[in-house]
Amino acid sequence: MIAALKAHLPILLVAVPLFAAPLCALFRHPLFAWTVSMLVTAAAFAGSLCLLAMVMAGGPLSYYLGGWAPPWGIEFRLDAVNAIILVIVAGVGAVTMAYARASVGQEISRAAQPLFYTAMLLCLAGLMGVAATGDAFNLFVFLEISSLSSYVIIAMGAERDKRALTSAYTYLMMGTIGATFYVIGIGLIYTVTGTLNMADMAARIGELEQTRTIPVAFAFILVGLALKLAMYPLHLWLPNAYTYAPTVVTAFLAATSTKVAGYASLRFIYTVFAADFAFEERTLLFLFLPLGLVAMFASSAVAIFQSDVKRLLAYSSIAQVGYMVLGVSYGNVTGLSATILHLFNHALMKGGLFLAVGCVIFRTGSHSIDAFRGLGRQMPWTMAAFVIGGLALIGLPATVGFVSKWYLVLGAFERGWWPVALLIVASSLLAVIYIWRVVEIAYLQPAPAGVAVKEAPLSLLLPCWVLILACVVFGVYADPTVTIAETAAQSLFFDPGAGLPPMDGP
Amino acid sequence: MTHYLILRVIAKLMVGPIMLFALYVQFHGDFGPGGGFQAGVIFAAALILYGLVFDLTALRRFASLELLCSVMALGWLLYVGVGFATMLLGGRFLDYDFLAADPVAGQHIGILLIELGVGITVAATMLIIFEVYAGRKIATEGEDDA
Amino acid sequence: MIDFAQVLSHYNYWVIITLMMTGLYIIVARGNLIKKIVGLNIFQVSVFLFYITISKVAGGTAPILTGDPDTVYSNPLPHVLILTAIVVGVATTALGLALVVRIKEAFGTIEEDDILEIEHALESETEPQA
Amino acid sequence: MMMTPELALILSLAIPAIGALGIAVTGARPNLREAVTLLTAGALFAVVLWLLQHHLEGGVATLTVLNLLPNLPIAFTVEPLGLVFALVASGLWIVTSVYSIGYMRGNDEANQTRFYVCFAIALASAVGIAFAGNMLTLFLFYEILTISTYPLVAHKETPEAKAGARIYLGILLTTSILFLLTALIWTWFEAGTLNFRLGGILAGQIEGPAVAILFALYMFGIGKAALLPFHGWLPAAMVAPTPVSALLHAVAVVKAGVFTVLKVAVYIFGVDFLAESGAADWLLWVAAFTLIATSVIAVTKDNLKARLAYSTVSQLAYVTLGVGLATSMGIVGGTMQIVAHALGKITLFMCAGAIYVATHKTEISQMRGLGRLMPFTFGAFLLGSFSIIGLPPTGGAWSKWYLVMGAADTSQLVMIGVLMGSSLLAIAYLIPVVARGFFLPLSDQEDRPQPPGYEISTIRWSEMREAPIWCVVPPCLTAVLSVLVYFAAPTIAAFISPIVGQ
Repeated sequence: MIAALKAHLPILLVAVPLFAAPLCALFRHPLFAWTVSMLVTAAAFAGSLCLLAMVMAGGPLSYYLGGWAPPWGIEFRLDAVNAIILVIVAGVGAVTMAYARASVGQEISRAAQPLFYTAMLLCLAGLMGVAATGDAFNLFVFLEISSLSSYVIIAMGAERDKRALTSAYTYLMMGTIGATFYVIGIGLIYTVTGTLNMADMAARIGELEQTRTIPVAFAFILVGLALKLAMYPLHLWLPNAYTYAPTVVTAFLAATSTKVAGYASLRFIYTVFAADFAFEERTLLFLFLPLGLVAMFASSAVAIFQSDVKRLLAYSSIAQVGYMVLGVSYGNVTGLSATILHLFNHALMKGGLFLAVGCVIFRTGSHSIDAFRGLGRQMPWTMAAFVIGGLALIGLPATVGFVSKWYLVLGAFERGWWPVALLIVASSLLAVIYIWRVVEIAYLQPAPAGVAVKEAPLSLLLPCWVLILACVVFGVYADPTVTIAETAAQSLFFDPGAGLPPMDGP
Repeated sequence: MTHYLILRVIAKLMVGPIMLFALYVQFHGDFGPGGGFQAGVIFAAALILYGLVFDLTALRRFASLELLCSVMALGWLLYVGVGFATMLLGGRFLDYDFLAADPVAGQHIGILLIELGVGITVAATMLIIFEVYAGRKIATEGEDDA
Repeated sequence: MIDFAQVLSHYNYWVIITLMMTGLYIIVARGNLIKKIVGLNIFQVSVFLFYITISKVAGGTAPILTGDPDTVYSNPLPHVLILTAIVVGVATTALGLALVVRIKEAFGTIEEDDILEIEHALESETEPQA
Repeated sequence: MMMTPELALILSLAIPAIGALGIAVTGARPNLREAVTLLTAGALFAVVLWLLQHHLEGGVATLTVLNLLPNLPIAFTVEPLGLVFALVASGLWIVTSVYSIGYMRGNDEANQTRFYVCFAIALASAVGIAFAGNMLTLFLFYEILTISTYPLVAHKETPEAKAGARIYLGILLTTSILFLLTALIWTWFEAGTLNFRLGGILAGQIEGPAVAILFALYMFGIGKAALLPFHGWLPAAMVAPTPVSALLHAVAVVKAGVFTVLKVAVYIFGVDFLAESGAADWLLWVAAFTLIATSVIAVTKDNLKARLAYSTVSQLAYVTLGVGLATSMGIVGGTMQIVAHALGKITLFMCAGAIYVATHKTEISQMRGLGRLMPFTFGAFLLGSFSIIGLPPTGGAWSKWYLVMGAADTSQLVMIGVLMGSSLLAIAYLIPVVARGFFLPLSDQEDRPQPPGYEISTIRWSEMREAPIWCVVPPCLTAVLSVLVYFAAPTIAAFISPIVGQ
């Protein structure tokens, strides 16, 4: 039984949420829907950990659907990169789902709750699918599953603030344009290679580099994914979407959806188009490097002036995406490891921070920076979580942020880019400013008179602290995450795992 | 629309054949052009026509939103369920060969069930979209009256 | 010198490019939310056409087994893919329209400029009184 | 349970951490809370003493906890330099704890529990810095020290306190993240290790102007050493309650800074490598400039704590100057300065606090004649001043002696002049405080007709207005200690000589 489960693990991670989602819609009961979702996400998390262990121990895995072996059928191909992304998505999914019970109970009407969980599970399945699949078109389908459901769950914030509707609309417009760009790129590659399997594409593209089609396809795919990734300057949909979505959704999407899009870009940049593809090298140098740097500074600077904490964190997310883009632009293994590490680490800290803000919203009903006055004393645990998450964002030692920054700077040194190294550390000082604005207001300003705010309930604090503690644990003991990230970077860089024998059925 | 006798009569006559055609497209998808997506839309079109001519409330009498949602979920479950069934029978996800003793028969059964799931879901979804959009107007008018 | 024969023989690309640019232009230039969705649809349709035309094999027939080994078939795979993409497109359109309906109910308008004005008003309301 | 070196190292970090927890838990009952504070301080000092004894017996204490990054563990090692720093910090914590109890209660301050908790965490990180076995561990505790002292600086929660705390955090984080972290990663990139090793790890790994740049990154990155132009945080931190200024901004935090400077010079670069490469030459001049400039500023300050703060900046530059000399004498002098200045400056700060508690006066111009009302406080202040100036028989004399010797060794005659000049300036800014206290009439009695036979310079015991005894005994104690250091100096010099290869 266990062996059978293990053999089918790659597809189960996607299929189980996909199966559970209609159940939630069928039996329209909030508690039932939540229980199912909780069980499914917890199981998915366990499964993804198991998968990660399998990949780290035994190298890449391949699983194909139906009776069609790759490169014809849809293949799920897993190496360290996918596995770590799956862990992020499922882990954050499980934590936010635990948080959802109380938070969603307050923010979304009872009748809509089962449908909310349906959409949430669909989004999870979509994201897991994007991370797991080895088929370029299948990736598009999963991307759209996750995107469509995230438009829905963002729009559900309209019960509190009607601006959620317009932000979901904007996201829908830009997201669809991005997805369509991606499809164009895939179509172009298909015209010259005749395959949709990524590993197969990688093998065939080598000879075709000189044609004009391949660079064009590369550009289309990159722009499409960059839209989903909220890469500067294609980030315009993100701040509003994160600000007005329900808390759980913001935390979940901030920690996962941009990460998955980031993964997909990595997959295309390094696996499908090889790293020595000349056009790509130029793209990294002349596009990714400056854009990453601009994102780091411009978005952080904008974050400083926000009067809404959720929007502040949203802008900080764009800046953090800048770090990831920067890591990719080095074009070396250290930079790539830094990017993968930051994908993981940023999910932890941003998830934790948004959940902490969610606790404040739960008690005060507001995410304006004004609502934080005096909370240091009234909600000590929530604010302590916020401070630790903030320190991680700044990148102080003993937090995950430090680990990512270490490798990011190290990569810059390896590349010989001294000024870039200095710019990286300088940009994290901007994070000090925007985090400290909130900290000062929370701790050093008296609470508004006559308003008694209680500490958030345990069901909210616990999930929040799980992520925050993970920030510290993986900051103090970064050995495992760094090892995984380095393995992942190596496998992206040197060994795309071409010609991998498919996993046997039981 | 209650005054347009011709429309009502013709619509009544049309609904049946359209549904029949939908079923044909659905089950012929195995051998020729067709399949669940197309059949679902055609099937839904028949009912939407009925709803347009005979009023939304008439359509809702036998296809209420709640029912449609459940039907949609069931169609969806059928699809994913087949995938799980093949896995339980010893194959991979959606490997129809294992649905019957003979792989070719298995392929037949598999594609039939999958397309059925798709057809049901698509039909239900189209109807839901129609009813929700059309129903929105009724809801707002109702508010105005009150 | 432009080779007109070459240009004309790729007429399908010209159609696709025209459609694509028209769609993108509408999305960017129109303030009406419904019109934007129309633009998005035109944009997507151009991609559907792209897939469909690239899979056409000259002289090929519909990819249904005829039993004759010499039959030339068109490539069925892109058609299947684009069927999926069409479904995704329909879903996106439906969702987009649903959002527009809700926006109309919430804001009383579907003109982008008016909505932005209302949002700015909301923004300054919630601004901290420091 | 048998005491092992590993256990002692763990305890030295765990005791203040557990103490902080205990203080937080017992926060509702002040007496119990203060008892926990004192107990923690005492226990920590005992453990450090045990480690000292262990070290003197030739024992080696190292501890590797876990890998923060692959091949880069969090590690601790006991070595003479660290022991000196740990002893100073933990020993003076006891004194300061006693003092802060008097001060905080005497002033009826708010948020006392937070105060004591942060204090204990700050001490834990100071010990962590002292015993760090590699640069990464040191950096880790260095940053914890910054963060944990922020609430102490902002303690009063007034707009000035907030502004001061902002500058404090801003400068310390900016320098440490911008320069120190970069230097760390650069070192790791070049040397492949960050372990402290006698003779340095960089020798042969890096050459040319890069050495000087890297060294500059370190020196300016260690913002706590308050080298110009990154000294602004120290005066800004003076908005904190006086015990904080006394222990943290005269001892723990600033000494952590110069201690790190010494560590980097001795264990990362190596004194010989520094001397060979000439990378530290520029540092001499920066340190000398800091020394003189801040002394001059100190003379112009009327606020006593501000004057002491600038004096601290100037005195810290002595240590940096010692490093800049890149000789063994310089290093010994720097280490001696850490001890001597710690004792001297904590005395001065505690006196300033005692004056504030007793009379609520902060400006020097208001302190005329106070010496006769507070003879013990001003007496201690005088001894402390001697140590800062460098007059025998106080510890400060030795550190200046070694530094001048070091300057003479390297024929840096200008530096000898700088050291002398700065001592003269120290006289100019410290002695007037005492002189006014003893020899001028009380400011509020100036205009009053004096009774016949009234001698303004007489101490009138009947009118004594000393601060609470908890605030007076500690400075007297540290004043006495700074005299004792004068006699213990050769022992200390012998103790640290192994690390400088004498």
